[in-house]
Amino acid sequence: MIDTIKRISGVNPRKCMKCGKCTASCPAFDRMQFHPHQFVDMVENGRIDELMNSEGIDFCLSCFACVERCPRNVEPAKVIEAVRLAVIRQQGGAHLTPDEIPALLDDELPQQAITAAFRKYRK
Amino acid sequence: MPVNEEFKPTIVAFCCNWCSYAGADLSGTNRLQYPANVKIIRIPCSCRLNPMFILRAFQRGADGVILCGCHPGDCHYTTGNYYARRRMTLLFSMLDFLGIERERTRVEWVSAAEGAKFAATMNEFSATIHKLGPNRRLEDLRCRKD
Amino acid sequence: MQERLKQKAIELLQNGTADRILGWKAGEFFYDLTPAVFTSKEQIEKDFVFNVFAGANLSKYLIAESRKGGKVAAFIKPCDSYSFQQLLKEHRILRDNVYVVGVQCDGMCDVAKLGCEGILGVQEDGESLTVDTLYGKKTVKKADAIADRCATCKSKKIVVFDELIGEQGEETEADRFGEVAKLEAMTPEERFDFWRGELSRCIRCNACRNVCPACSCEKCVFDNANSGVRNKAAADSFEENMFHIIRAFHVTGRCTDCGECSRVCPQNIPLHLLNRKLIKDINELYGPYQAGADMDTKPPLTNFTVDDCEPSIVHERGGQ
Amino acid sequence: MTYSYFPGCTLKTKGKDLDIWGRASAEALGFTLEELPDWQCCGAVYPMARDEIATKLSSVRALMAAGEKGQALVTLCSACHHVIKRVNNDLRTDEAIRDKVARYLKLETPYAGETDVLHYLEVLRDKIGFDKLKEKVVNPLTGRKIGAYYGCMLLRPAQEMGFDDPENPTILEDFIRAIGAEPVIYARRNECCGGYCTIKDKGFATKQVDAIMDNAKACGAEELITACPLCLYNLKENATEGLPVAYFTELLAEALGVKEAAK
Amino acid sequence: MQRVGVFVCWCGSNIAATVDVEKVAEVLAKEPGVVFSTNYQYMCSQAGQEMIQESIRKYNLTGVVICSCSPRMHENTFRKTCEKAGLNPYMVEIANIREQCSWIHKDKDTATEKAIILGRAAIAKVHLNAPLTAGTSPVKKRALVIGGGIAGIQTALDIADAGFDVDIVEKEPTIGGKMTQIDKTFPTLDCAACILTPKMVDAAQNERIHIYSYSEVSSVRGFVGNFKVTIKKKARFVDETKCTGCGLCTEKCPQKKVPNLFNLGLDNRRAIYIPFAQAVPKVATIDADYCTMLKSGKCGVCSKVCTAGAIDYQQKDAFIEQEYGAIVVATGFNPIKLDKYDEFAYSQSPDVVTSLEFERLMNAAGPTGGTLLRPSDGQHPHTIVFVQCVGSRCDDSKGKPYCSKICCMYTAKHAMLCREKYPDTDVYVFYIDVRTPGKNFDEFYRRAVEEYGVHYVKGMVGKVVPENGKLKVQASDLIGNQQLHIDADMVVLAAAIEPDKSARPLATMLTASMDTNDFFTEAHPKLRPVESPTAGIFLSGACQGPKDIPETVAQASAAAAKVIGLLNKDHLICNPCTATPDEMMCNGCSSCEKVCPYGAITYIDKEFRGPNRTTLIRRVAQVNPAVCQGCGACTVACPSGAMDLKGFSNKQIMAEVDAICR
Repeated sequence: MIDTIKRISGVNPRKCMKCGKCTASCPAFDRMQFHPHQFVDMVENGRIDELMNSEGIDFCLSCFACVERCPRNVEPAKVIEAVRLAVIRQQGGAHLTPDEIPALLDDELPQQAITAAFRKYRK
Repeated sequence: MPVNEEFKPTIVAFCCNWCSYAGADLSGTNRLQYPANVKIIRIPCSCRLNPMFILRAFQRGADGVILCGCHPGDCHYTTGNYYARRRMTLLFSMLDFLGIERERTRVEWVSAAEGAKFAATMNEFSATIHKLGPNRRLEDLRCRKD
Repeated sequence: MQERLKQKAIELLQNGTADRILGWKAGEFFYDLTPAVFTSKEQIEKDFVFNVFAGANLSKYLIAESRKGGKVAAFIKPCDSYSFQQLLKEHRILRDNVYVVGVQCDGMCDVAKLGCEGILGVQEDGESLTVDTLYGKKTVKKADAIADRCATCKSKKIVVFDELIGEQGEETEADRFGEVAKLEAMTPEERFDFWRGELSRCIRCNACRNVCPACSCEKCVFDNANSGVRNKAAADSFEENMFHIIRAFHVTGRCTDCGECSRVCPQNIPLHLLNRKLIKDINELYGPYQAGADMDTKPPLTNFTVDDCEPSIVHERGGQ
Repeated sequence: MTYSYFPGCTLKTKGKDLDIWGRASAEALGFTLEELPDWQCCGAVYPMARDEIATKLSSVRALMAAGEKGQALVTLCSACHHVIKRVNNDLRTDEAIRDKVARYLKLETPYAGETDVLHYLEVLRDKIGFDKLKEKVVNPLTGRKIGAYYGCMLLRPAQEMGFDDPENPTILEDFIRAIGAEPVIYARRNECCGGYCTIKDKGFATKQVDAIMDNAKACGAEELITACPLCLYNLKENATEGLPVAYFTELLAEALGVKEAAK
Repeated sequence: MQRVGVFVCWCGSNIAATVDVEKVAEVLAKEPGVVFSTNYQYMCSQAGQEMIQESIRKYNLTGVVICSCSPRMHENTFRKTCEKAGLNPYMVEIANIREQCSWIHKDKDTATEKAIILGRAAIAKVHLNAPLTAGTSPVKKRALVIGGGIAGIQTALDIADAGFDVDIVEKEPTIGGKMTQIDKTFPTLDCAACILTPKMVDAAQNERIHIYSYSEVSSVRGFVGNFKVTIKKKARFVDETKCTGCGLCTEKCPQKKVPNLFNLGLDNRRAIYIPFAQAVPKVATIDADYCTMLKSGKCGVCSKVCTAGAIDYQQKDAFIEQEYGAIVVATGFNPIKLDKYDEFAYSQSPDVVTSLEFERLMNAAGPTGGTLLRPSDGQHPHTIVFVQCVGSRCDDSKGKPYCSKICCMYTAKHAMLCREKYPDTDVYVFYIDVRTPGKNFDEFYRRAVEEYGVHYVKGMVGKVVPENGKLKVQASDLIGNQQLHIDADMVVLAAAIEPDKSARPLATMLTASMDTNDFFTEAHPKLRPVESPTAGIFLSGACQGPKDIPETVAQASAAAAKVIGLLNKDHLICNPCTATPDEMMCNGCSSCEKVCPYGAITYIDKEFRGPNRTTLIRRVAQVNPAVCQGCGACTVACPSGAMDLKGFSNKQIMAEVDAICR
């Protein structure tokens, strides 16, 4: 599983020097059980299951602040995405079903948001 | 050369003493691998490389010859590599003109700090020569074998 | 023309300007003019020849002649003058001991191009040549018989002289590199086949080396036990290539493109193409350079600029 | 100059103002946006996983379509730009992805990212020039204090997007200056607005938007502009007490006099 | 035929693990001329060397081949070994079977086969070796120090102390360097100026030291013992010999809006200026970029007020030629530019400063007179956030890959000073690691935490938002597993340091090598840390790598010691591997002369015997072996092959080629 995550993310977690700048930059910090630097560390140390079962992995906003600011070019967002995909692929665990959508919509909501939501929360 | 026998090219690398030979040492110190068929000859400066040495190497069976020297501007003797650069350009061009595969000869600037570049260059060059196969043309140039 | 030269030669001997004259005399055949040194009026009157076959470049002989003591006068055609000046630049000829008579040249002829057999003699007659053969007379246009190297003559200018016979000329616009470009456009395989065809004929007679004004080393590397490439006759095919490659490279930046190498080759190998290729490269990569054109410009191989192209340009510039 | 144009799903529906005024202004500025026929949605989210190929294909089709016409591909929506630019980059640099895509699309010669992807703003900056733009302005927006909101998609990751300095961008500020208004620089202009969470967690989006708005207000901004429909929606809908927000193309059209003419 | 001995070294397991050393010795024993061949664990050990010496005597060896580590490591060792046994040291050849064989290959057969070939090449070469005797060249007993910071000053003082003349070339109007801008020094907290300025004065007053301030090196020729250097004295438009340093002009100059670079642009100075009160030399300089007189020809106030008549608007750059035996590089460092890291809002708020700017803000001679005030509004800051590793320890694409080394300690110092002077301030330090190796360093850092109550937070700042006069700092606290949001008044960035920009062109002039970060490389990272691989060039201070003051001073003195050792010699042993022409073959064509970078080649007309008792005068090349450095450019330029290089002759190299391609 570690290798799968490394492969699909293309991230080498060993490049991380544990400075925590990713976590310092993360806007979704409060909503996540584990934070970007922990993702990287946990992949390196094989704590994948814990990650997959954790709260808020779907909350990453893909804002790439962690990617941009990482001094070591580790790209934590890619790790998070890979873990999220692993959850979806393994468990079919979609976070969103089409039924839920209409309730969430308002008139002005752009299509982009819905497309993005589907992309991000289900397969 | 029988087709089934694995082709092991002979590659001669002329390295200037100050930058590239040290770069080669550094790739050793860092345990960076490159093929064993690359053999290094130490010369004081890239400008010491007489074109005759390259031809001699081909004559004696080399399949590829590469010259490594200090980066232009960084020559230990100030200007040696600039002369080498012109000389090698013209020599390579002439060999190309004679129809010799131009990939058999190469110049690469490798500093004493570029151990990784040295190894990468040798791997790449060796792969190129491997693809080209044994050097025949220089020998065949005169005798029609067909 | 021959008479004017003869007269001048005699005059120079008589007025003490020179005590030897370097000119031409007939060789085995009348169209096979060879360089000769004359010391008396009688010799000159008897043997001195100058005609459309006086292609031989006399400048190389002046290396030795200028060091023999006394003064030598030499007849120098435009292309010879480049070689002469190149040798001056290399400190090979002692200029003070040479009196240079520049000779206007409108191109020399190639006997093979006359298209006649059993040739007994040729008369120059303005724009045409009258060929006297075993089978009668024949008139040939001079332009048709002109030697290849003269057809693409780089310059009619005599770059160094003490006096002139005939008119001073100019550098020409002739395209010397057409043949080289044609080869460049071929695939490497085609080029290889071309050169294999040409060089396989070499018999290692050394004529090219011996005639070449740039090949004037005190001791040639091929005769030098310490050079590592000594060989009298080629021991294997490879050495044959080496000979021409090394020779071409040795004269790089020094070859004036006089074309003597190809003229004397008994096997008609177009050796000058190797030199021209290098001249073309130098012009294109490092800016125009003509060996022997002046005394000051630094030769390309003992010169550089910090932003010269990298050798990889040979791979990158494309073409075949 | 004619460019291939990829509008994207939102610009045809909820984000029409971004599209309409962008095109109209283009005509006024002397370049043409030629909409790609049969374009498909870019997917709105760049598929980061290296083994996600299918989700990249619609971008590749758009890129190839533009490439066939020998045109650069221009986008207006930040998300589309982000997705298409990065997919293009993948095909340019990642041989494995290139080969897989070629197999999926049954291409004889693999597409290797030859098409240039330009954002509309890049066209203004690099092709038209803000100086030229300034000359064409007929209604300079003098005296208006405008904060640029960049969001995430245009800027990051800078190594791939190559759009502007990711931490201190200037392209929108230069744009604001060109149309005669005064740019207001505030640090949160490149912080995430939380738009992707607007469906899931409105409270979170509001927190993000308020921080941005507060920062912009504190620095003196009286209105904001953006290039992203989702950001615009989010900034408008989820702010507790927000500033007016518009697409940059709307202001561009206003300054060029295009908007007036349309009325 | 030489009688060759072959010695194959195991280098413990470094070689023996991948190369079958016994087999190598065995196979090489069969090579022509080899009369003895053996292997041993450590050839460079005392026992190994004795074995070589014994074998030379016992087998009457005339040539020695050692298959071992790189010749760059031990060629000299083995040459000396053999010399002691009566063999000419240049009859030794090294086959590099460690760095270029055992260390790069894994397969034992392959490596063994390669080692044998490398051995063969060395044997082939040694057969053609000739005993060489080194000549000598005189040493110019004067040293040049490039850079007048604390490193350059210390080196110069030490060299002068030993009785040699030294010149310091400093590009700024005053010597002193970065240390002049520093307020206090760690870990003692003594005032930097108090320990530096006496040294500056010492240097100025030392009659063996000459200071070229506001000057640059413009060209370097020559070689160890005999460098010829051109120094450019930039026009400062003030006659140094006349200026008394009264400073009147710097007060009267009407051009007041010139950023004061000494205070890093935090305040302004005039167009004519003396950088600071203790400047050495204390001479005014006109900033040509701002002086109205120089720009438009109108003004001339400074000239009018100068009673010494020192102002000279016509002054031009002057060039001075000087000869030196040794050159010391002490070009120092600079903090990097921070525009790539604007998440910290450095370009957006004046209250975000670099550590060096913070030094000026703390300094009594700084823009605030030593009271810590915010640059934006002159208010006293209550919350200060320090950010470590800004631009250091980065991936190559994001910044400098190295640790800048000094930041942890100076930040501890800053934090401590803040808390001491202003106990009402809250001080946060965000760190990745706190690196404090050094005498009393960690104790110092602990005091900052324990006694002064500085908040050290393991984590990094992600974003700084200037808003309503505050700096909103968003950061991570990795130990507390929380994201911190701090409203700070000032943010201080520990910017990475990099070599001064003047170092790169200087390295080219000196042909001294640099690493990929533009730090000068040392001849050996452990054993020769203050010498450049280029003979006669020495390294002092941060030009070689990040260093703090004590380390810089230590290295500066070490470099001085090396220079003194060199200048103490009357003659240097030359490299005997010089070019040598065969006069019989020389054409006298001047090709070799044109490519010689050292001017070592001249021509003479020489009389030769010709056939039949004739004589012939020919122009032939002569090489001055004391000047020739042995690059070999001439050997290839020579059309006739008359020029050859001792130790790397055509035949030797071709023999190696043959052995390899066999």
